[in-house]
Amino acid sequence: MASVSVQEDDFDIGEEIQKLRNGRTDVGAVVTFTGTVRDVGGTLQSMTLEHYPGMTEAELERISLEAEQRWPLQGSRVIHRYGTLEPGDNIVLVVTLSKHRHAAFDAAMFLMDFLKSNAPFWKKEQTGETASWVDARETDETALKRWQD
Amino acid sequence: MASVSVQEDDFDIGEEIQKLRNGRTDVGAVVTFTGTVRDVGGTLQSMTLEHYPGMTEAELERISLEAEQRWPLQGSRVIHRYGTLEPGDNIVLVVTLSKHRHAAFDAAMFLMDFLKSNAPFWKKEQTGETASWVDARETDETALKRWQD
Amino acid sequence: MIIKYFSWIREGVGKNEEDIGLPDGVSTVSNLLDHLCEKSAEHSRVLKERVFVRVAVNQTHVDHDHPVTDGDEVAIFPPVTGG
Amino acid sequence: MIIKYFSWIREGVGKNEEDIGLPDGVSTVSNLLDHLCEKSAEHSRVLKERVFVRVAVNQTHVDHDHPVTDGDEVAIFPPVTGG
Repeated sequence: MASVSVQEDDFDIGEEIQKLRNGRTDVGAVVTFTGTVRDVGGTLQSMTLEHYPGMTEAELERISLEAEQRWPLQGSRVIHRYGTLEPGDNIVLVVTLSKHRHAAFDAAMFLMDFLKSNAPFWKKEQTGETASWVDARETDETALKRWQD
Repeated sequence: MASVSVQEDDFDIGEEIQKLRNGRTDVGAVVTFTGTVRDVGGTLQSMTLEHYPGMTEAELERISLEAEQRWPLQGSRVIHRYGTLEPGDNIVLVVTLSKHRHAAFDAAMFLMDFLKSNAPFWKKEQTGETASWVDARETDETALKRWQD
Repeated sequence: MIIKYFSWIREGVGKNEEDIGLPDGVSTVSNLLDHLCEKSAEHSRVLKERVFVRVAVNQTHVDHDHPVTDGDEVAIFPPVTGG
Repeated sequence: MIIKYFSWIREGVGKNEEDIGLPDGVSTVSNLLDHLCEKSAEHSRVLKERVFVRVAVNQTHVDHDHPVTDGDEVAIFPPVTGG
């Protein structure tokens, strides 16, 4: 049921939900998370995502299977883009299906927390003449800890 | 920024996200929750949602404003349908926008927990010859308690 | 005051709403529910188990000790099940 | 063994990957990082602060005390920042 893609192309959220549901009528809750390129200061030109082909897919699959073992999901989907993106562009999509909303929400948060700390992606921001690698956030490591009980 | 609708018509998730974002490039996280008519036993023919016109909109607005006071949201949208729906049909949509994923997730969960216990909707299920009102779930009351600290 | 009924309480009472004057001695939701239970067997059947009865006064959820006054819109319904 | 570099570690080392034989005395990730630091000033500059150095062996995240053997695919990179 877990399905992951690492791709340069954009995705369509409605289409991804529809493919994942696939006409099923026993689903009660659909949660999506979309991460987008955020330009806080109004100076970001582009963001380039580098990744580790092979390991990226393996990590996303491992995390998805872990989520499906922890929660009664009826399906999950993870799409992560790489390459050069512009402010407002989609970066990542997580979709979870479950009978109940709490399982769908928790699994989507878990997927994002693990993806943020374990999926081998690195962001480089281009601002004016300057290109700089984005620093890892300690809060992402903290976010992981709540799943370790 | 809070926007609520109570309507018979279906909604399009992608379109609602796009309208809410409205071309902004400072959004980092988009969370959606969609609740759908669930036919667990394969016997449900339809579900009819009754509501309290006037109070429904007022409650959804009150809950949305409360969410926007609690979390740094860049927008929120709640759509709840009424009338007769079939298995697999959309019932409710919640969309939250924020710079950070935890705010977007928490606000969407809060909106759903409060909506489930406070928005004046009642579901009646039609199964074969029998129509019966859905019982309130105690877990929904429990879910509310975690926001009271 | 306008009394509105919803869901199986509406079906049990057999009407969507009724317009009544504020009865003597009624100053709270609880008093009002007692009064309504005396109106008919249908009212009594769906309103006597107070644990299943939720009330909104002027479109705001209230407890059963909330005051009611003439001119209020009082809605009576079972626990909500939307979402 | 194949060593792959990513992000600013890749830029600092100046290459995407290099193929080296398992050096004498190297049996753990930590040994390997020590060895690489001796290869060039470029390697040393980006690898010496171990707190910023993450490693995967055969595409799995590992600690610095994890064993390495010839034939392993070892990837060296800073903390990840996807999502």
